[in-house]
Amino acid sequence: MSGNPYQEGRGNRDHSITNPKGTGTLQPSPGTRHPMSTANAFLIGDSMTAGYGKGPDILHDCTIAVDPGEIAVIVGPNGAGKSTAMKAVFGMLDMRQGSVRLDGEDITGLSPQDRVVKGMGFVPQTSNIFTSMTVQENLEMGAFIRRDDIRGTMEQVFDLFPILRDKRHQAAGELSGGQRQQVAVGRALMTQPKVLMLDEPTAGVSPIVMDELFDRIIEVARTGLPILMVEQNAKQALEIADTGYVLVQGRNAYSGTGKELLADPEVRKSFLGG
Amino acid sequence: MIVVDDLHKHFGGFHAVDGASLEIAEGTITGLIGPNGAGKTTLFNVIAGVLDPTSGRVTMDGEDITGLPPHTLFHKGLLRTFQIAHEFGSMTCRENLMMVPGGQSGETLWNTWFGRRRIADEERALRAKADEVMEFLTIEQIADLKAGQVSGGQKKLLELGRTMMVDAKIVFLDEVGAGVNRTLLYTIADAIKRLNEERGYTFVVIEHDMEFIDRLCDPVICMAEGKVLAQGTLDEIKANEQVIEAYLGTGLKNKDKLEAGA
Amino acid sequence: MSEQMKKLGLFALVGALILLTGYMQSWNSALQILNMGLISAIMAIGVNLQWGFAGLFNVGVMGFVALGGLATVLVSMPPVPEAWSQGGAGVVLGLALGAATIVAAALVASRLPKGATRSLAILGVLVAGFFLFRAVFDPGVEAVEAVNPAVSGYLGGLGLPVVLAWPVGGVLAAGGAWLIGKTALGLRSDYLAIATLGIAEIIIAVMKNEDWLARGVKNVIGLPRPVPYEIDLQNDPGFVDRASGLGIDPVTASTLYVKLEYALMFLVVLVILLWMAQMALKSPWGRMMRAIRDNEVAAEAMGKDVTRRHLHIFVLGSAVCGIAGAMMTTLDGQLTPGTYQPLRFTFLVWVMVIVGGSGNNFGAVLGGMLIWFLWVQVEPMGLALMQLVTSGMAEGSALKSHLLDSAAHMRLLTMGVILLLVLRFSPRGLIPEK
Amino acid sequence: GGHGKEVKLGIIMGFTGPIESLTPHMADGAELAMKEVTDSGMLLDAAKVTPVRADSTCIDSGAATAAAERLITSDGVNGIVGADCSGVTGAILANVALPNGVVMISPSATSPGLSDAEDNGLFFRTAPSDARQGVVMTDVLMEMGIEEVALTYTNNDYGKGLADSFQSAFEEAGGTVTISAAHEDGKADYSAEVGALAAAGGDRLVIAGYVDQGGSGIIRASLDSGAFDSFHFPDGMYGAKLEDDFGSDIDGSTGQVPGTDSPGADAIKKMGEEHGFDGTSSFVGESYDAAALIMLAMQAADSKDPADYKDKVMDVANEPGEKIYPGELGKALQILKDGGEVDYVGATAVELIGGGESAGNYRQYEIKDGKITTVKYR
Amino acid sequence: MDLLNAVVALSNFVLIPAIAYGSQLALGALGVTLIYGILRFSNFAHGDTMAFGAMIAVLLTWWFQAMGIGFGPLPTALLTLPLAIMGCMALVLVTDRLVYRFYRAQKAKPVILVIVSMGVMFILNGLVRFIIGPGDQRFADGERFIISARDFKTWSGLDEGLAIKTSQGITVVVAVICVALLFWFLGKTRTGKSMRAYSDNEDLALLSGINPERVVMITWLIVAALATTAGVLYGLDKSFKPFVYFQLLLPIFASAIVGGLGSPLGAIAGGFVIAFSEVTITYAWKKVLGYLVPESLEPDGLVQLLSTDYKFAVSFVILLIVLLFKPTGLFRGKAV
Ligand SMILES: Nc1ncnc2c1ncn2[C@@H]1O[C@H](COP(=O)(O)OP(=O)(O)OP(=O)(O)O)[C@@H](O)[C@H]1O
Ligand SMILES: Nc1ncnc2c1ncn2[C@@H]1O[C@H](COP(=O)(O)OP(=O)(O)OP(=O)(O)O)[C@@H](O)[C@H]1O
Ligand SMILES: [Mg+2]
Ligand SMILES: [Mg+2]
Repeated sequence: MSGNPYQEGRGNRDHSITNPKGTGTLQPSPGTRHPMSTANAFLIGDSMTAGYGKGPDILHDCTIAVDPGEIAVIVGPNGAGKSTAMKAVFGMLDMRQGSVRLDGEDITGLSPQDRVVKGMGFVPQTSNIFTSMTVQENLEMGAFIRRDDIRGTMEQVFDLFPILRDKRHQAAGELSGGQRQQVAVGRALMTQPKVLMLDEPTAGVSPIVMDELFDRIIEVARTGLPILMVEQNAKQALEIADTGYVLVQGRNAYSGTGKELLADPEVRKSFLGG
Repeated sequence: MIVVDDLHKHFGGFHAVDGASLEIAEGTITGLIGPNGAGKTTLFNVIAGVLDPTSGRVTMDGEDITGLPPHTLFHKGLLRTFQIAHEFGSMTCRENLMMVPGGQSGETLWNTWFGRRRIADEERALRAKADEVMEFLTIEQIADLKAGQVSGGQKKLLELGRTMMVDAKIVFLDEVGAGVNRTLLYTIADAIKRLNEERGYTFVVIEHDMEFIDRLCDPVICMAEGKVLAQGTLDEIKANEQVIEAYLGTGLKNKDKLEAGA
Repeated sequence: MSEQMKKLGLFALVGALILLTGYMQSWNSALQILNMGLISAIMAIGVNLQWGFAGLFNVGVMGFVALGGLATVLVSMPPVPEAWSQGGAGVVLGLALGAATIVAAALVASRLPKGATRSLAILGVLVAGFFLFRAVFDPGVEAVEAVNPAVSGYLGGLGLPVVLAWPVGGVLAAGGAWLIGKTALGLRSDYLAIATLGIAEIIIAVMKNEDWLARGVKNVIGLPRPVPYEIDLQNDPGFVDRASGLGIDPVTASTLYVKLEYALMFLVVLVILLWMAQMALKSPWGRMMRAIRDNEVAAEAMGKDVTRRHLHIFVLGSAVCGIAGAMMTTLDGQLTPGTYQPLRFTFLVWVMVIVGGSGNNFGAVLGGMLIWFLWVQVEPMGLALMQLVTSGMAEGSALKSHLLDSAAHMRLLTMGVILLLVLRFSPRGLIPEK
Repeated sequence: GGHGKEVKLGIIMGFTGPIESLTPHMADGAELAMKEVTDSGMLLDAAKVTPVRADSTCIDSGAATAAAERLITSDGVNGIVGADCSGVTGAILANVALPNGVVMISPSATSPGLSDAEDNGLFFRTAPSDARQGVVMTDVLMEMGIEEVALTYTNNDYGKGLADSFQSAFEEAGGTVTISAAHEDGKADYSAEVGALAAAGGDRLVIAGYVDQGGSGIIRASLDSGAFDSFHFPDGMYGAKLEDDFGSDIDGSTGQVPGTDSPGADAIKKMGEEHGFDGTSSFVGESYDAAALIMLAMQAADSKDPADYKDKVMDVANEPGEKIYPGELGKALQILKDGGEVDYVGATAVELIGGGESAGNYRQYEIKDGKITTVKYR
Repeated sequence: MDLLNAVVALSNFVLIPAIAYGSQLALGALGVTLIYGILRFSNFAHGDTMAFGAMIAVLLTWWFQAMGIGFGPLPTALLTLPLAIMGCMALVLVTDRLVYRFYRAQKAKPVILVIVSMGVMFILNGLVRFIIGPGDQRFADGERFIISARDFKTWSGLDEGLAIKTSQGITVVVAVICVALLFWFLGKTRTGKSMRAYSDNEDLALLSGINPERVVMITWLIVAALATTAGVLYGLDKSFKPFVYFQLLLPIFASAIVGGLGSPLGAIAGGFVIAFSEVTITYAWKKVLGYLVPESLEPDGLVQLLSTDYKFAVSFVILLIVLLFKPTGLFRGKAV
């Protein structure tokens, strides 16, 4: 087992990893069907092989990339390694092979904090808010590395998620599941990142909020901010995606534009619920 | 079978559930939808005995069950899953399932010392049952992993699996779908349907995925701001102006930008 | 397989350490350490039941150990008839009144509807009961305590064989734990910890100040023993013959013999308790307890009555500590309430559990034995270290004498260093839970 | 018989734990006696006396027993000075000293219960019995015309025993004890105790505690709040700290310590100064005396075997014979060697009565101008 | 007049000592609560950290006194406080580097950290005694009283005296300042907020660009400052003795718990609850009543609810009662 003796019961409670055998019955296909150009990718995790601690490899030669102003979406069965890939790109676990490049610069060796400073923003899948702090303080913490006036950005976030304006002085831990998700995305936006990474931002949000979130994501992306996200609401996500990746057992199974993947019958059947 | 009568739950000055009244008929799969923060989970928690209501009454088959603790409700056949998965992290997934059935003779200390044969027999049966459930949910390969170390979606499945270990009467599912792969989710939907038809479970399902609701639920109840906003078949609900405004929305506004960018 | 080897290896190591003590120091010392080590192991099992199995943070171990000790006096000392005739009735009646008051208050609480009236009524019952209790109880106590205060001044015990005190100690501690559990088990983590710590202090305060019960701080010495006295053995020609037959001088033989008998008795108790704990852990009961420890909310939703189960295990674990407490007082041959200090009787036991490996019964036993060994042996180690350090210094230098004078404090220092080293290299304990 | 070149004496005291601030001085006192004897070269065949220290922790019977076990069965000591606190003393006596037949002389265990402990003639105490002191105290106070006192005691067998015996003696003599309140040593704050004592009132506050422990805290808090400004101190409260810390603030306070109008106490004080420890700290004299008694008894029995010398302890401690004070151990050894008799007086006017306890002669003192001044002996 | 006497007697023996003692406990509890709140474990070494800080102050005070440096009517120890704090900071940073950091990196369970802190406690225990010995050390100098009982009597003409010690005055003032500063720091400053964020969710703090090691370091620095201040103030009021500092740990923890772990306001409230319950419940009301009621009704007994033997037990009973009604303390503390 990869069990870290020190780790039980504390820290990031997102243990949503370590399933050596994978979930689905699909066999990973070797490589991608469509040759992809990552030459001008803004952020790229290139042929990553990674795992937790001393445990087995969870990602196998996996590549994900996002171009400037575009939305890239990762889909795949539960336990495929989507969250792991995101964490690997953000430098939160050991990379055994491969590299991460941001805007042409190799950042493989940087710590997560340094990546934040370099302009990367990340919303993890779970425990993604400060539960004991108020909504407003959560947003302020998002802007921790900024030294300039943050009020404008905060107004923008409140405009995007009006409910947060009403609950700005409430402890974030008392919010409902969907409200928390909004706080989490808001927090990441506060950083004014150069690239935004979202791990299942719409899990548990109502359709109207989901639409709004996607709307906003499109808007944000069109301002030039590349967005890399993991989604289980795959149909909607792929609809807005410029690029889509299907991960299976830590490998790139399919990639292509969102439209292409949506049109692919096999992908539809196996991952999008038909 | 479950009747909720003018239920209120206040957190400080905030009215999370504000006079909800609803009825869940035996043998149905009732969908519960509503905007984030509408009070759905809170309502579940009050019915399931996790929270005490500020006022109001809940009855089950005519019996007042208001404020009964969860473990008592479990033995009356009322089960629930959690919106945020509550697995037993240091136990294997199989153990997570095997611990569920109540009244195991091995749960009495005396028997652990002096009734070992009986326990062994029971355990064998439990194990078979657990394996069957895991196979059904296509998670048999994680049987011997610690539940704390499986992926988010797998934890959700495990939650559902637990309700299948006993003969429940009514099961409350709080967003089983969030974070679960869609293909798998629809398999789950089929499972729920089968449990409903073959074993006669009643289900109450909170979910934001309309396709899922569509496959399963009739009737559908929509809550907003702690009250019941509308009730009926999904089509009726979908046509309801208020529901559209508060919950469903009208789709993406930025479609045009999408085209522009591509 | 290798796990098993490691376990065996560690136990062998502790065994070797004790044997080494026998060779290097004396067999008496070795057996003495073994005996207290066995008792410590039992205490550790008790705490492990609560923490390792159920996640209950009980820092009131001291209180239950002390209750066990109290049982030894109450069971084995001869009764003091004069005290009974002077004030026994008053004391008993007073206690009965006190209990009645609490029951009455509880009744009022359950009968009357919530509100100001109820609070007032409860308060009234309690206050009236308190004064009534004091009025009856105090004179009784005074009379009892006046009976030859220098050597008696208490009601005495039942005069039964002292081994009976072990189960009784368990029962007494269990009773205390039940009361405490009923009130305090709703608390979480460190809040429960401090609550239990406080309750333990209260138990000790009562034992120190209620002289009629067990002489308070004046101590009860000369408790009966379950084994023969060394002096008697030394005066027994048969024993002396046998000893000299073995080539051991009678004094050593008698002291070793007595310690061996104790060791045997303790070992039997330990093995029984270990077996019971082990069987429980590996059964559905253990699985249920682990589930409760992992996630109470979910366990509750899965039909497990968490409150009741918590109470059970709290009572059980405390009872085990009580048994160990009674055994220890028996070994000491006296009850000295002043010696019950949290550092020694609570925190040290916790160190044993954590170093041994919480959640694992064998770990607890190993931790108990090992830490006790160190607790005793770091003293000479520290001293030796100091002598080594100062050996190069000029005779009579101020620094040297200061250092030598401080040598005793090397004990805690060494203990601390060892503790940190063990946790550093094996943070889940020496024998971790699987 | 059995003369060796080396005599080993165990010193078992609570070097860690609640009375850790007293024990280093006590041990120094005992070791000083041993050094004196070694230097004199008179004991047995010019034996060297080696002290072996062990930690009784004062509170942990288990650890104390283990330490004593090691002293006797591993280090092979010929006698034990100690232990300090009554609880561990009883445990060591019953579980180690008695079975192994080793003499123990405790400088500070005062519990009356120990008098009746089964000891096979092996256990002695140089600290006086509490019962005796209660009577002496009553006399002192009554003579000054003080008939109403408040009483506080350290909550252990010493404090409680002394308080009990004093209270009964005092009330028998017609006095009133307005309150008898316990205080725990080593606690953070004594305002509650002082508040209660002040409310009860009294002409004087009797503190049956230790000067290095809670006793000082009580004095400090009483003075600060103006609750009491004169006190009466039993033996545990005697020490240079009274002068150093409180000085003339407590002028008019009285007390008694074991002592005769002998130079013993002064002698130990001076010797302490020379050797870098506080000879007036609690139980230092008693410790010196305990060690001295063991060695003198050995000399008298001409053996270091406890079985031989245990019967001689009473002889050397009591009349008849030449009086011996601290610093005169060499002389005493010589007398004994020559077949003479000694009456060891030592630092604390040792007089052992039945059961091997100190009989207790007392020196009554008063604080005048911040100095401890002797009033008389009784 | 009698009423005044009663009030003065009550103030002198109950209010003033309890307020001073309460402030001392509160300062100690603040340190404990901060570590619990941010580093998430109960630090058993806190009492000994206090002892260590105070020890440096004692040594420095002696040195200053020997050099003839004084602080007017105020105790010299106050002058040495900044230096002592720095010494103590060095100590805790070294401990953190050598001991705690490893476990933090491994994300160890809180209970392991608790036991580790016990190891540190043992070591500090030995270290302090090694350096300064186990004995009682007095280092208070300067003016002892703001007003002494005797002066008060002559000034007011009352039968009862009222004494306020300099150390008591300083303690209360310093406690108020410390709490105010801490509040402002945690609630308003960027660093303070980042500390709260870290305590809430370490990994997310990391994602926000907060440097965890910096947060930990600042926490330790504040704790060292609080511990030293508390230790010195306590020592000035009573006296310095290592064992007593260890014993102080229990009431300090009780205070932090009553108030709610992790809540600075709670630590203050808890300190006072514990101090007042210790002093009032065992107070003998005889004297006060003697002034208040007519002579004929004057009580014979002490009018004491419980004897002082039980004062410690009483404060724990209060603690239990508080916890039964508010399971996470008065100010809704955290629970790991
Ligand atoms: N902290 C951890 N330690 C060890 N293994 C882990 C850890 N977290 C996750 N894993 C393993 O990594 C594998 C991939 O998990 P990951 O969370 O990346 O899946 P996912 O694709 O995000 O799934 P989901 O859609 O369910 O969130 C899982 O099989 C899981 O068992
Ligand atoms: N413990 C609490 N204290 C204060 N407010 C709370 C608490 N729990 C929930 N609330 C509030 O009650 C409201 C209803 O929450 P609930 O979790 O029931 O929503 P929901 O309908 O389940 O939403 P979602 O679909 O997002 O899960 C929310 O606005 C939330 O802020
Ligand atoms: Mg994931
Ligand atoms: Mg919800």
